[in-house]
This record gives sequence, C-alpha cells and structure tokens, in this order.
Amino acid sequence: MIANAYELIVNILTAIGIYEPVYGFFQSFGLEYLLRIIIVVVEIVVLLVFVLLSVMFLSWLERKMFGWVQSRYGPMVTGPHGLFQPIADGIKLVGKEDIIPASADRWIFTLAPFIIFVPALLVFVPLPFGDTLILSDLRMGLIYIIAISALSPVSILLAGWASNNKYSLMGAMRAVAQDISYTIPLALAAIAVVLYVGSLSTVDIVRAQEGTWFGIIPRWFIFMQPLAFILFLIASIAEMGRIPFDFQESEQELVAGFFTEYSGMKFAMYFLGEYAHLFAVSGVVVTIFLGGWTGPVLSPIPVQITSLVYFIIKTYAVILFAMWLRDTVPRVRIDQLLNLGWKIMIPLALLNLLVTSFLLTARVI
Amino acid sequence: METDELLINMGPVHPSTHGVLRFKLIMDGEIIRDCKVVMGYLHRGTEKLAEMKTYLQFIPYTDRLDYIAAMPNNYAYVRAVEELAGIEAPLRAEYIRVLTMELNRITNHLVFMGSLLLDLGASTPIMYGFREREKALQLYEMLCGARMTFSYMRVGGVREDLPEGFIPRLNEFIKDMEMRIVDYEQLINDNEIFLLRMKNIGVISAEEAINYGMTGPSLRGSGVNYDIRKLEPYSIYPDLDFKACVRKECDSYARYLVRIDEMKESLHILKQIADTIPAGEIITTQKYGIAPVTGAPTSVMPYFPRIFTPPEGEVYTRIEAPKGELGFYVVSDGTTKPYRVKIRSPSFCNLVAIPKMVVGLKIPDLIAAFGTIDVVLGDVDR
Amino acid sequence: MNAAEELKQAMPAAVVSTGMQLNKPLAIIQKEELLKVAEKVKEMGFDNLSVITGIDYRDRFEVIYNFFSYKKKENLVLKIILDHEAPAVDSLVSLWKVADWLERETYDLVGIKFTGHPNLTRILLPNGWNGHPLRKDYDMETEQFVTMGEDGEDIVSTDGSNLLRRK
Amino acid sequence: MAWISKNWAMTGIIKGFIVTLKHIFHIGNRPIVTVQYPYEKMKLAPRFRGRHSVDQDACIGCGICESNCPNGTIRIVKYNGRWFPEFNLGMCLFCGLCMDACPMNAIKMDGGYELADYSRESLVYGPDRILFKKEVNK
Repeated sequence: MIANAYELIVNILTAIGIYEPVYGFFQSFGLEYLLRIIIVVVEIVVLLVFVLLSVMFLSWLERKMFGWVQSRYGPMVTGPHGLFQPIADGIKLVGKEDIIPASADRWIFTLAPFIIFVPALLVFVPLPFGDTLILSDLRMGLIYIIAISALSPVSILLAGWASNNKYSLMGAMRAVAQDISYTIPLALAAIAVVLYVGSLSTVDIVRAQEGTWFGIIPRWFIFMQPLAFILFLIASIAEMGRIPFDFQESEQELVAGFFTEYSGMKFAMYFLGEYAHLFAVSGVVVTIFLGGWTGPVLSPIPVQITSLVYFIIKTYAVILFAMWLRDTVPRVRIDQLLNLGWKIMIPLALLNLLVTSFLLTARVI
Repeated sequence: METDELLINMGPVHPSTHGVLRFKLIMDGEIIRDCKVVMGYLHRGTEKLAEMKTYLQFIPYTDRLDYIAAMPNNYAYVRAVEELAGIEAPLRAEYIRVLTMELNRITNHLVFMGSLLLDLGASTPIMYGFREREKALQLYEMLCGARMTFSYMRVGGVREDLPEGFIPRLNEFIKDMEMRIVDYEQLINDNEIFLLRMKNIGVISAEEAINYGMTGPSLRGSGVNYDIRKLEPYSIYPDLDFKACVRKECDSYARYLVRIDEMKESLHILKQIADTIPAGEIITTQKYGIAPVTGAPTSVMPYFPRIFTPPEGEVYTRIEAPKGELGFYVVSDGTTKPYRVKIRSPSFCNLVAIPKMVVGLKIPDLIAAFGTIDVVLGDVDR
Repeated sequence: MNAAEELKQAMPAAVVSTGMQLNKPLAIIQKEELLKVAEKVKEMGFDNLSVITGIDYRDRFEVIYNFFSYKKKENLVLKIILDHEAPAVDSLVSLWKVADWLERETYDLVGIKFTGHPNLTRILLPNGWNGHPLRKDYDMETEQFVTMGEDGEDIVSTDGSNLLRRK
Repeated sequence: MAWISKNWAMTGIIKGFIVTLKHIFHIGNRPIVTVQYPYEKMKLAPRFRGRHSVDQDACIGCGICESNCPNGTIRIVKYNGRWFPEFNLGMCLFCGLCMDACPMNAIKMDGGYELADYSRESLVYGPDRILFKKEVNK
C-alpha cells in the first residue's frame, strides 16, 4: 500500500530498476539518508514549481476573468493571449526600487512578506493532489491546515505595524479581527465532516467520499453537509481575503491596507502569497467537500494521473467561483462582516455540528 | 483601557476621493468622530480667468469645471450671457442643446454609478458604465469633435449642426441603453451586499438637506420634489414630457436610485427630441443681423461675432446640471470682457453636508455617502 | 406684489430700495440689518440660499444673496453695499448651513469679512496666501508657491528658487 | 439580523451572477467592446479636434487666431519669408476657437491625438510641422 509521494517515487524507481543500484551506491558510502533527502528535496522542488506556475497562471486567469466579465479582452499582448503577462509583471516588480520607509521597522518590514509566503506553502504539505500524490499524510492534517492558515494574520499584523502607516495599521487590525472570527466557523464546519469520517487525515477524508449513491450521485460531503459546505466556503473566502471580504487591503478605503508601503520584490511576495493561498484554500475545500481526487477510474491510465486531473479540475472550479464572485459583488463593511461571522455563522456551524453528532450517535447516517 | 484618537488624512491622493479632495478625519478606531473637508488642490482661478477673457473665450474654460458633464456648464454660462444680452437661440439650437445636455446627464450618471460601485469594491459596473459612456462620447465626437471638453455652445446657438447620421446613431444608443439599464439594475440594485452598504447610510432629512444647500439628485433623494427643469423651466423643457425623480428614503440608496431613474427619464427625453427635432437655424441672427456664412469651405463653422459686448447689467441663471443646481452670476460692465463671473457649482455646495452625514459612521460609510453625493473636484475647486 | 416689495413693507427701515434683476425681485438692504432681514426672508419661506456672490467695484463691495423658495417657487435677490476699506457683514451660518462654505469662499477670494462666522478661514487657497484674487487690485505679477510643511500644513512663499522645477 | 432572515436566499447576488455570466459567454448582444489600442485604432469622427494643421496657401498670417485664442497658445512667427501661426500644444485647450475665427478657413484640427512628448519645447509646433499644402484636383 503506497501512502505518499515519497513511497510512490521509490516504487517507480524500483519498477524501472534503478532504485536498488542507486541505493547500493549510497549505501557503500554509508549515506542512505542522503538519498532520502534528495528524494524529498525533489518532491519539494516539484511542488514549489507547481505552486509557482499555478500562481502565475492564476494571476493571468484572474485578469482574463475580469476581462471576460467586463466586456474586455484582458491581457493580450505578452505571449499568446497574454499568457506570459505574469512573467513580465514579475520582471517588472523585481526591477522596481525596493523602498523602505524611513520610520519603518526595517527588520520586521523585510521579514513580514516572507512570513506570509511560508504558511501559504506549508498548507500544501498534507494536501492530497491525487491518489498517493501527497507530501505527507499527516494524521492531524486538517487541524494542521487550519492552524497554518491562521498564521497569515501574524504576517499581516507585522507588516501593518512595521510600515508605521495609519492605513497599514488599520488594515492589519482588520485582518486580525476578521481572521479570528472566521477561523472558528471554518474549523467548526470542518469538524462536522471529521465527526463523520472519524479521522483528521486528509487522505481518510477523501477516501470516505469514494463511491456513489444510487450509482449517480457521488458520495461527496457537499451533499451530506450542504450547510457546512456553505459556511466553509464563505469562511475560506474570508480567510483568503478576497472581495467581498478583502478588508486587509480594501483598496478604496485603506489605499492598499497592510501593504501600502511595500514595493518591488516584497510586493511581489504578497502577490504570490495571495494566489498561493487562494489555490491552497480551494484545494482544501475540494478535499473536504468535493471529493478530493475521487472520480471515475479510467483503467488503462494510472490512477495517479486521473486523480490529479480530477483534483485540479475541481480546484479550478472553486477558484473560478471565487473569481466570479469577486467580479460580481461589492465589499461588505468590516462590522457587518464580523456580525455575519459571530452572530450567524458560528451559531449555524454549532447547530450543524449538533445535528450531525446527534444523527451520528443515533446511527442514522 | 486608555485609548487615543487617530487623525487620518484621507487624501489628497486617495483612491476614492474622486480626485484631490482631502478629508481630515478624527478617528476613534474605525468610527469617525470628526470630519473636516480640505479642498483647493485643483483650484485654477476660473473666476479670475473669466475677467480676463472675452465672453466667447471663456466658454472653453467652463468645460473644465465639471469635466464629467461639460455640456451643462457650457449651457449655463451661455444662457447667463444670453439673458444678459437679451438674445434668444433658435428653436433647433435649443433642441440640440437639450439633446446634448440630457445625453451628458446619462454619461454623468453612468460615471457616478461606476465610480460609486468601484468605491464599494465592485469593479465590474464601472466597466459597464464606461462601455456605454464610450458610445455617448462617440456621439459627441461626431457632433462637436471633442469627447469631454466640448466648448460646443455659443452665445445665441450652438457651434455646429447635427452631422449626417447622428439621429439614427442616437436612436441606436437609446435602444442599447435601455437594455443595459436593465442589466445594471439586475447586477446592482438588489445585491444584498450593496443594500447593506447603502441603506440607512448618510441619512439627511429634507429640511437639513435644504439647509445644507444640497441640490439636484442628492436633494431629490431626500424627498424634496425639486427640479429646476420643472420649477423654472428653461429652454424647451416645458414642451417635453418627463418627471422629476424623487425618493423619500433620504439615504445613500435613495440617492443612487434617483440617478438610475434619471437616466431612464433622460432616455425618454432623448427619444422625444430625436422624433421631434425641427429644422432651422442653429445660431441666432436676431441681434447682429448677420446670417451664418453658408457654403464656406468648411460649412460647419457658423459665423459669430468675435467681439461681443452685452449691455451693462448682472444676472444669475441656474440650470439643473446632472449634479445639481449650476448657476452663473455674470456681471457685465459693457465691455468685451465680463466684469465678474461667479460660479455656483453643485459639487461644492453638495459637499457641505458630508461632515454632517458621516460623523459617527465608519470610513467605508464615508466613502459610500461621498460617492452618492457625486462630486467632481474640478467643479468643487474651480 | 413680489417678494422684495413684501420685504420692504415688513421692514421698511432695513430695505433701501427694491427693483428687479431681470426677472428676479431684488432688494438692496442695509448691511447692519442683514441678519434680521435674513430671518424674515427665511420666515417668508425662502429656504434655499442658492449662492453668495461678492463683487469688487473698486469704490465699493457688493454682496449678493440669491434665495429660492421651494414652497412658493419664487426667487429673491438681496444685495448689500459695503464700503471698500474694511468690508464686513454679518454671517448667515446660523440660518443656513450652506452659508458656511459660501461665506468662506467669498472671504477667501474677495476678502469680505463675515462677522460671527465660526471658522472664517481660507477654503480654496492655502492659508497664508497673500491677497484676495478676485479683487480688482490683486497683484498678479508676484508668483506665490505652496509647499507642504512638516506637519502637513501648507506654507506659502514668494520665493520659488528652492522648488524642484524643470526650467 | 432580521435582515438576514429576510434575504437568506441572496437572490440579488444570484441575479448579479447571471448578468456577469451572460457577459462571460457573450449571451445576447454583450460582446467584447475594447480594442487593442496601439495595434488597432478606432476611427475618428471627421470633426475630431486634434492637432492643428495650417493650409500654407490659404493662411495670410493675419493673427486673428492669435487674438482669439483664450490661452495664448498661438504665436505668429516668420517662416520662409511669410507669417504663420505657431502652436504651443502644451497650453492648447483644443477648443477650436482659432479654427472658427480664421477668416480664410486655413486652420484645421485633424492632426491626430498622439501628442505626448518628452520635453515642453517639442510641444511647440512651429510652421515646419503644421503646414500642409492642399491638393488641387485638376
């Protein structure tokens, strides 16, 4: 039984017959662990490249989507249909002057953009991209994801405080208030699923969604827990900080919120972090509620490939929905958002949890 | 716990102050405790400039007051001078004037709608608004050669006659616009988030609104049935069928709805004009006894006197500009240049009420209320 | 009988003369009585103060108030004549809030003082500007430069040599 | 919170979704309207007021345009032994008063709109850049 990507690589190498000689080669120096490190590093590099490419593609897609909605073309000039626009942007941002305000706290100001990018990447660790395509199937994967994504306000608070700008500070305060009030319904909605599955492991959650009812309806938790899905989706959009809940930036109110003072490469880091977070959170939504990688098995093709394709299709569906939402609605006000979080979403999530646990205890489902 | 008040300078360079306006806000956390408006960053001394230009030369400067809707500025000034000199424009010229002004009302409200929604965070409506505005601007380009700063009106008439194919394109625009307004209403009007942001925000009662000098759609949103086109009809408005759009809710949402309704009314007016526009002269010959030069190499240029001296006197005329009551107080001393021109700009006077509206609310509410006042800084600072 | 004559009947001492300004009734009034007249005008139903205009006639200043009544749909023009040396007149802020900014603007550009105004400072021009531009004797030769000081307030100077200006 | 119990279905937002969806798929006369500007230009109206050009045969250098210009844009300069206007487009309002005032109809304003430049001096369009010769159809 293959559990994660590491074992998958080892299996593939064994199958084509090079694992044993290479292992023997390293063993002759007494450096077996070096081979393991190399394999893990390769995994991480593949993941990083994948995430960065996705981020670039997402920023292109976002603009294209804006264009389509607004009777425009969107980027068209750089490459076919402007596909290389993110690269051009990246080059432009790297070439920009890196400004640190005179009264800013230089060390924290420089540190903050990196702190936001790291959690966005760490979320990918227990995220199953496909059958066995997972870096590490943590036993408390779901809690890990929620905990890590709750780290991003730390960076925002640091950035807002270090910038020594009133708008940045207000943006940071808003981000923290928003995150506190939305992590709770997020976790509560997810726990309803965990109760049913009986495990925090993301792989177990996906496996529990395999199969269908009556041969047609897939056994995804969206059908079993629709309320939890809606709550989770709203909370995760709020977590991502996108319109209608983008208070950390809220361009028209706080100029650019916490990254008002940032420029050049550091600005690019926030940009990357934002889209990496978008991809990660959408992946989590897919994993928990939309069946993860599950889908019809097409036998001649390896299950790893089909499952990866299914996962990416579902993830992009969620991302496109988030973009579509962003194109359609205005922003709510910060106190209205907090009202929604505390007064509606948390009670509803608790109610959902209560009903679920009641039904589970009574063995109805 | 000890707290401190925070002073925030919102502007002069800020995404949602529609230009270079500055709000000095005393904040208690997110709540506005005091709001002072600082302006003048775009002050160009238009009134002083007027004293140094001839009556004709000042017309291009009026374009730059409210550059989103420049045609009513042209008209208000020209009408003041006409009243001063006792000139009447021919009927066709008046029809063309009202046509252009109502078209400008639509473009102004499209920009209003777009920028308001952009301020609230929705970036799509402004693109839709500008898409339709572009069509209107092409009509203007066809008519007078400029897209925003027209300088189209002349004392006693208009500069050029309608070009060939203008009315069919106008009809096309009207038809297109009617469909688009339905889109806007579906996209925006019932949007729950939009309602949350607009309802009961920036409330100002009818009495207060009058006392604070608000005019135009902002006042009609407070339930005052007031429209200069109805009360003191000028030009051909008495012959046209339209109604003043009034809402009673007194909040930002009412002010927004009034403008959407006004767009429909303006379309209605445009339709009537497109059907009934009479033939005839486009610039008066009554005063000077000089016929327009016809058959000149470029026959689009009617003759007008280069030196024009109205009799001594002073006059205050006002019209219903898209943003409110636009008045010109023109004093003539019998020379070729006006002695004094005072511009009563609607944006300036509507802005007086902003501190009253927003104290106790939050920054997002300030932006919503300010957006529904519909201010152009060229008009505020002059 | 138009509104100006009505006003004259009610307050004969305050109204100097009545007439018509094109189609609008005009009343020239004593400057000392302005506040009382304005109260009376407001009682008469003129609830909208449309505009305040200040005019420099070299030998005198004139301040012109345009009123409109939403109820009666009538116009009324009040005119006050001030001497040229120290033009000052009562403020109408207590009656119309819009007078606040209109008076500040008139003060700023024409230089007429409104006594009793709560915050009579410049509004369109920065604080410290020399002269009132809409006066006929305004010095247009001297260039004035505005910079921002340390505390964010405007600083006006006639010396532009240290400004970053591309020649 | 009474509000949310009334609007829990969010029908307004769903209506908005439908409108944006129609635009994405261009349903019902909602096409893409923008043009790829530097590569593709929109047609200007015949009356468009852009950069000036002066008919070198018609212009008599009378200076009426100079005195009519509200902004002091025009200066009459000597060029090839004759007097012609010179336009400082950095100051021009593009109001068209010079065109209207010209007694010989020599001034046209059809010279386009891409007038951005690197220095103020290069915005002064002397007769060498604005004169044109009317083609006579024989």
